[in-house]
Amino acid sequence: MLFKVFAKDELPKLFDLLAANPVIAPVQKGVDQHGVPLFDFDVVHDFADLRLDYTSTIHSAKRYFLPYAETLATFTVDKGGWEKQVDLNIDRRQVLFGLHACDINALNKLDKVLVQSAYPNPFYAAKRRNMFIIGLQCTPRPQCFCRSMGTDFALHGFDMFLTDLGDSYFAEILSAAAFQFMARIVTREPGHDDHERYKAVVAEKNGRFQAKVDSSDLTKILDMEFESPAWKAWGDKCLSCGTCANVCPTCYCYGVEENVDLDLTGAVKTRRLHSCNLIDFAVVAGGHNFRPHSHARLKYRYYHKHRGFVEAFEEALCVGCGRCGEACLAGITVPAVIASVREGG
Amino acid sequence: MKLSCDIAVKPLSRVEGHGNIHIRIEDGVLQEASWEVVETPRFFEAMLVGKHWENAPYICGRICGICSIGHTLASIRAVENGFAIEPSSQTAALRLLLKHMETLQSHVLHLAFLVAPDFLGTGSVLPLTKSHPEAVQRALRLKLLANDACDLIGGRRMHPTRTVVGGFTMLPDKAQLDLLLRRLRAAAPDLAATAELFASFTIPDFVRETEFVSLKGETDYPFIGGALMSSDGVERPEAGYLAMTNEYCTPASTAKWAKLSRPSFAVGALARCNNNFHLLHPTARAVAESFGLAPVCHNPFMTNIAQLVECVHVMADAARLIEELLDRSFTEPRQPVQSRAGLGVGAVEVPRGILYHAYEFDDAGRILHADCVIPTGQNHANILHDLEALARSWAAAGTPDLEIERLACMLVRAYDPCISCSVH
Amino acid sequence: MENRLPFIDVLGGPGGRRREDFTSFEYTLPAEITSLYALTPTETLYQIRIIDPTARQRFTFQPGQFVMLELPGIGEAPFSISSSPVRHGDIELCIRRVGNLTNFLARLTRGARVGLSGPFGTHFPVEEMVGQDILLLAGGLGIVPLRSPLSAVLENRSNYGRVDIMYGARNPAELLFTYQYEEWRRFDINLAITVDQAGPGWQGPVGLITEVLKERLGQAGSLATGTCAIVCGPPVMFRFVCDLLTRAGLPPQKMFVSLERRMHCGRGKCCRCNIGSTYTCLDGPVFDYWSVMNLKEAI
Amino acid sequence: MRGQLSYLGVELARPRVAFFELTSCEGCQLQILNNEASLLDFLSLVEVVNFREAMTERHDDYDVAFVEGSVSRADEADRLRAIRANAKILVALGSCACFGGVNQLKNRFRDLDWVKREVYGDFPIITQEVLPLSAVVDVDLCIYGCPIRKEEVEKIVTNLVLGKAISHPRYPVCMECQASQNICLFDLGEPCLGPVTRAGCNAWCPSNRRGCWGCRGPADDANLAQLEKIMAERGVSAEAMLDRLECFGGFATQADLLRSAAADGRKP
Ligand SMILES: Cc1cc2nc3c(=O)[nH]c(=O)nc-3n(C[C@H](O)[C@H](O)[C@H](O)COP(=O)(O)OP(=O)(O)OC[C@H]3O[C@@H](n4cnc5c(N)ncnc54)[C@H](O)[C@@H]3O)c2cc1C
Ligand code: SF4
Ligand code: SF4
Ligand code: SF4
Repeated sequence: MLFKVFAKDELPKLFDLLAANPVIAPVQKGVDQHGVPLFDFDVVHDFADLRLDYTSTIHSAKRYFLPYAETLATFTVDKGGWEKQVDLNIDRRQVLFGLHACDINALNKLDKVLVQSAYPNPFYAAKRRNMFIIGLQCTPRPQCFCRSMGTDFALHGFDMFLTDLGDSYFAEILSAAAFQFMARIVTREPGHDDHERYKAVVAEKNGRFQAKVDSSDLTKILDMEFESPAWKAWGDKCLSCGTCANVCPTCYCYGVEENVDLDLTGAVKTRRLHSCNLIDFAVVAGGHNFRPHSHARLKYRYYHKHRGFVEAFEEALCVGCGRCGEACLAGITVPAVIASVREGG
Repeated sequence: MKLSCDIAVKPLSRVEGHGNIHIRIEDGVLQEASWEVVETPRFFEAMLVGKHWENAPYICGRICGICSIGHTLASIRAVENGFAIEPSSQTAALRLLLKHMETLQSHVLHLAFLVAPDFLGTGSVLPLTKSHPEAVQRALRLKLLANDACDLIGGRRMHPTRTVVGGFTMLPDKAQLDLLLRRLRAAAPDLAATAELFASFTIPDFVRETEFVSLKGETDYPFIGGALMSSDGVERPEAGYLAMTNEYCTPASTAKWAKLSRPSFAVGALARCNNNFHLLHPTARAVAESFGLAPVCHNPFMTNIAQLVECVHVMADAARLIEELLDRSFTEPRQPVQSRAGLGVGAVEVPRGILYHAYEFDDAGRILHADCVIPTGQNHANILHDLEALARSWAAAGTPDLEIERLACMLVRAYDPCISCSVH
Repeated sequence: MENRLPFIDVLGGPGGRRREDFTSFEYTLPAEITSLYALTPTETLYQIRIIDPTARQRFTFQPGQFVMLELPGIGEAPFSISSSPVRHGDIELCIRRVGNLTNFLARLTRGARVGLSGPFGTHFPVEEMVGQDILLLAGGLGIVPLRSPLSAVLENRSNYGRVDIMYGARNPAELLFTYQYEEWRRFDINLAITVDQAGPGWQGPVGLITEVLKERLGQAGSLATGTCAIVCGPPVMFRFVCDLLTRAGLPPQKMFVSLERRMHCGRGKCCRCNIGSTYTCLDGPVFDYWSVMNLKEAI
Repeated sequence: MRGQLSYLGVELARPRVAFFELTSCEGCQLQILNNEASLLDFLSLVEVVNFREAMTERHDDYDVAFVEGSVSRADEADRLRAIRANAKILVALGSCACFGGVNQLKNRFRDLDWVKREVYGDFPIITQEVLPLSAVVDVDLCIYGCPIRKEEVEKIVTNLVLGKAISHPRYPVCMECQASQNICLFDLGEPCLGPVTRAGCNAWCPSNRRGCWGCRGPADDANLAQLEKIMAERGVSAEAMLDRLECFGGFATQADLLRSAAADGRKP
């Protein structure tokens, strides 16, 4: 890790240098009915469209790594037989400009299951490796609980990370590529003052967290409270709509769909993000459904994220970004669910 | 010479909805010529009673799958007129563009898929995919262009999703509009070639004087709103539509019929051309003239040519509209709606003629009474009278059965009737 | 142009990654159906051979493992290998027609091309069962995955003690591999078959497989130490059979079950087969009963 | 000209298909003609033997009958029964056929005489309560939507030819809406039936910033009670919720419940 400081007006220059590659960044998508701006990631061409002051985005940046729907293979079929073609659907490096720590940590978690385990997923890996990531220090919202999940700081998984010091940016440089870009703008070595300011910014950030999740002994508690009435209560509210999985930066479960072309000379195999809250998630041959009730499915989402994943990778599959709770029309939030299960209903 | 025949077409194909033709000639004397509309009524006007105004365009668009955009726009206009809402110029331009694209897609569908088989002696477009592949491909391209444009502006080619009272829920992307403009320009040769194909057809020669009713254009060839006029000299304001339509029930039909100065009148592309010929785009006028179409033309078979002329017009005018839209910066797509008690009428020229929606609202903006007058409903009586006149001449000439059947079907088809829509 | 970041090709370009790592996904071996044999109106036995001889030879598996079988545009699904591990990439699958892929497969003819990947999953530890008695308990289609460990046992019959097969089907017409029963018996296998409903000509017992098992237990009071059980069948069967065996003194780590879940990848990525922390495809499909007992929702 | 169809060496029969319409706007049939880019491929996959909206020839020996529209007169019920007798597979095409569609909105008045008088005065006209096809005959397959989506029809027909099972998404529209990156309409203050409506339309309406009106009917296990609470919390009137629920007939049962609960005198 290398630290640099640069004046704010150098940032557009950095952007322009990077803009030789497709750049994805937070932009404003509209305002809600109360006039609050709504942000999301999108491809940007102009630095002026960037909203680096964004709070959180509606959807995570996950789709640039794991598209909601992705072609896994195409087939050409003729009388003689068939051939399979596989394309990883990425042919160039891209830049993700302004990712908060929680979302970087989300990618690090996905790496564990999708890259660093048996049978790595090349579709994900190719996009992940080809994403140049500039992290950005955030200002926590009331619903953020990343601090409880230990994901409020990113230690790796990015190329550089910026913290706004007021008139300048404090940059942590992690990759050689990032170092080379930094050499093209005017930077300086951070001095004592910069370090002090950096620490002050971080302290200020830490003071803002409101939401909390108590994850101590959670794997055991989840097991003990398997029959807790809390699940039923939350399940009654759940719409089984899958919105939580769609907005979540760490949900990756999917389904595969195969379709033959209309002219019968080819076929397509598509991966589609699924959600464990959807009714057919666990249906098997003969129509048996292992989780026919919404409470069983909802419980399963927590089991996977806060128990199963912890057992496998020693960390939860949740970064505390709060997106699912905010997107859920029924108002089901992670802190509330976990607190009620802890209390045993 | 053949003196008797009994022809029943039940139901007529390649039209929207169910209608039956019956012609009986005995010993050279016409005994019966009937145009029967057997479609089942859906009672849209009753469905709306008690409904909040927001429902009207959404439900009423479903009166017709082919001109759902026209119905939606007429319904929106009726609500907006009822609440004294003036659409912004941006909304007006987008609505007209959307309307043009529906006109294009509907006319092309009618001409290439429903009418051309008659002139080329086939029962459907299917054999033409082999015998006239380029003509079919051309038509498909034009239709695709028009449909894509409707998707872009209205959100969906059928039963549009973006069109609402007060404007639009969402605006088209300018880059997409620009692409549309380029596609429109590139499509001109396809339309020209389609016109050439029609130039090779012999349009049946038949003339029966009638009255033509349409919107009256002031400065532009009219499509959305404005005064009403007839070729017999009647003029009425939009809200006075009842005096133009004079609907009545008849046992031969589940649709209501209409009359004005004479026992019947005609609406549609020919009526519009006849009444507003001078407002057509010059290129469209030139095409009209090349087909010998000039006001007032009383040959109903020329409706097909009038549709072709309108295709040329709407393509040219759409290009103009897009250029204008690209030049301006977009504002808020939707203006606020404040309901009030009263009556609202919306008249819109849809592909088959003038369409009226009229609603009476209570204080809360709920519909107390609704009325929709459909172009094909206004044409039914005229279709019948044309059939009678033609049949009489066939009786006199001893025309063979098959020829009578063919021409009778072609005549009705020329009106491009939207039968289920006329019953609604 | 220097601002353009270089593209990283994970499949082989710079970065020095092992190529096999990333191609295991969506990488199917071209294979061909060398024979189809209808066992019942709904089950067909397929012989499937990997076309490339080297790949065929390299394809080794353990009894209990499964493959993913693919037909373009029709589907891809997991199937247990039902043949002897000695035969490498020339395998037998016994497939029940239940849906898109399985129905279309049944319409194919000899020589048809399919895509094969795998083998995946855990297996029945037959090597560790040497010198012991083995109980093979199967319900319905559960006999299919058991046929592979059974073949392995038959290859070295003298290495094992008493071997019992207890197999239940709904009715006699649904019994699979009937043509092999005599052969099994010749190898000194105690074969007990039961059906839920007798059909014409059925002489054997009628009733649940647990009854047959009780009978077997009844003879000896309990099970001899050094007995292993392999259980495969519908979820309800597991519970009853495993309960009985537990009461008969069989330790849970000596009972092996094969679970079925929905799978879309077979590689621990789609999560559809996930039971809590456990992936049926990676940690299963073969589990010892101890692991399953401790899994919520497993059976 | 059109050879035998086959796929992976399996010979496939080209189904003879027919299109019929009962009480409807004929839009769903038109959607099939609206398949410009793939219409010709579609036509070579099947043999169209009856399609009054597009062709004059007709035959009565068909395998698959696509029936659009709902039943609103005795003669339609008879026609439908005759079609059923001929067809191996009867497909309900569009929401009118599946649920009654907008046509069934008139059922809410119960008093059919009033309905007739409102539109036709004293002129005699025949009509009856609007029914979905399934109330009259057995329906093998439903294609939901008002209008139907051409991509879905193409997929279904391809699957029919291949002998693949036709399955609809069992989850609600939100799933597709979120995957389309939309801003949830509830955030914009608009009501939406997406959380309870069967997906498959690719969130056609919400993607155009128009709330879902439930044209595809309820998703499996739709949680309507919760949606009612959500709407109420967000200040959406019960009337607006009812308007959407009763529009296409898919939620007729729930709409009836809501209506009798409200009994707000909207009936004339
Ligand atoms: C480890 C394992 C081993 C298996 N071994 C065999 C075997 O040896 N022989 C055999 O006949 N079957 C076996 N199965 C079941 C087999 O995978 C399913 O029958 C098959 O997926 C059905 O595919 P389909 O395309 O024909 O059905 P589909 O059209 O996909 O679906 C038909 C029905 O099956 C359900 N289903 C879909 N996918 C699966 C799935 N992966 N697992 C279970 N149900 C599913 C659907 O929900 C539906 O109810 C095994 C399953 C697993 C997990
Ligand atoms: S808070 Fe919700 S959306 Fe965010 S990572 Fe956790 S589970 Fe996913
Ligand atoms: S807009 Fe409608 S469909 Fe989309 S997420 Fe919101 S509620 Fe669901
Ligand atoms: S969003 Fe709703 S109303 Fe719109 S097409 Fe889909 S199901 Fe129908």
